[in-house]
Amino acid sequence: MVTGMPDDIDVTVMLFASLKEAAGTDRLQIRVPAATPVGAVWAHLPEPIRSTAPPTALRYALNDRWIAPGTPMSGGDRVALILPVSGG
Amino acid sequence: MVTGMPDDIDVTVMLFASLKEAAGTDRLQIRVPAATPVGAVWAHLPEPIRSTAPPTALRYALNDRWIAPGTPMSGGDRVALILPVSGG
Amino acid sequence: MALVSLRHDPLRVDELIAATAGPDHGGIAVFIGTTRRDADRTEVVALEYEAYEELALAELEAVAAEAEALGARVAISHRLGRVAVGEASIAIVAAAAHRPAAFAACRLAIDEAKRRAPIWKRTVHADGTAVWRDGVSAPVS
Amino acid sequence: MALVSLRHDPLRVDELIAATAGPDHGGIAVFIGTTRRDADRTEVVALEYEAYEELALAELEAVAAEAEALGARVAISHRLGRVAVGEASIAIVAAAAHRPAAFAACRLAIDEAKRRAPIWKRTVHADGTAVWRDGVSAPVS
Repeated sequence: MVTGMPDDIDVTVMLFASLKEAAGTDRLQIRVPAATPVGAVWAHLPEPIRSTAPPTALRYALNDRWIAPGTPMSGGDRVALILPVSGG
Repeated sequence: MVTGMPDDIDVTVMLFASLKEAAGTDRLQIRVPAATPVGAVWAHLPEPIRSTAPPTALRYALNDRWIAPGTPMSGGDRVALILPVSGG
Repeated sequence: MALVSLRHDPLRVDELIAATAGPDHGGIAVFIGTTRRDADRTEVVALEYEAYEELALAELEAVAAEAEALGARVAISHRLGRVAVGEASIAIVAAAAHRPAAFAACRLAIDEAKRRAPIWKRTVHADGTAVWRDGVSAPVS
Repeated sequence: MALVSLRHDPLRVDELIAATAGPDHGGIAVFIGTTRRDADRTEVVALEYEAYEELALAELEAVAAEAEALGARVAISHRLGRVAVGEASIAIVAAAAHRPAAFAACRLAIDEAKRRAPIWKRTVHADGTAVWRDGVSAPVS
């Protein structure tokens, strides 16, 4: 599927910690086919991130809620990539 | 044995909490035969305390250290009667 | 500040924390015991604490040393005299490299301090009555 | 004061205690997490915390609610940005009628907050290097 098709959607990807540092930004706008699952976002990150394997412990949030990677996205969604946490 | 004999000793009894309140004082001077055990102090307390049975959980300190009731006292000793505690 | 103290004025938790602080501590566990309104029959307005001070200090120092053997730096402060509802009667701080040791030391210290230190309280009720908690006037609780 | 907060300035444990206080509480358990000098190779001079703030607040509120189900009133505050050695990055207060519930709620809250809240730190070393603890740059610890 080619970007720019009528059924493509724009979503925001939120990045934190070393992902934010690697991307040089905390937010990316990407265009993906409608209903693309949350778990497919990694392949749309900028190089060199997309060429590395996503961390196995990566989790996702959609519009500020935890979500399973198979959940389809809609236009205007905010997807957050959550690396293993280290707060406290 | 009669008080005032040459082998009598003077000891201080320290009272706390309801014992102090019942005695109306926190310190009593008593004269007892030399080597009287700590555990015998109760019988030398003023009335009406001495007429009641000593609490089964009563413990003793001699000169600011915990001590077994059979320990003999010497002149000038300070004996404390320790009721079940409720600090904290 | 001494790591173990008996005070007749309000406890200062911040001072206890400062006294135990160190760059190799990652976790500080604190316990603060406060006067509870309680009320079996009549409402409690305050607790009044009295100590056999010399032995209480020695016993609290022994308790602190036992708690420190779990790998923490421990401070204990107990208030004496009248402690109104909501105010603190005892504060314990345990600082350690990691939180399991801090929690374990704090818990041991409060449990043993309550069990062993020769300190007594009496409950002062809204109706003016007061009852010693020393096993004679009323059970220890 | 909100019972759950993210702050860019020093944590105020006294405010958290005041926020959870009540006349029916007899025990308050507090945990304070502080930056530890640590040092595998080079000394740590600070930790820098970053959060996914919206979700972190929601997750900390969920953690506080779970801890409160143990019978306590719970407040959680996490600091963001740079936290120097000895300073506090997280403070948790659990107030309850008796100390077992206070300790249990406090321990659950810190364990779950560390495990679940989307917050990350990087260690800033004396030699100027900094390493994210997020499973990518370095293991989470």
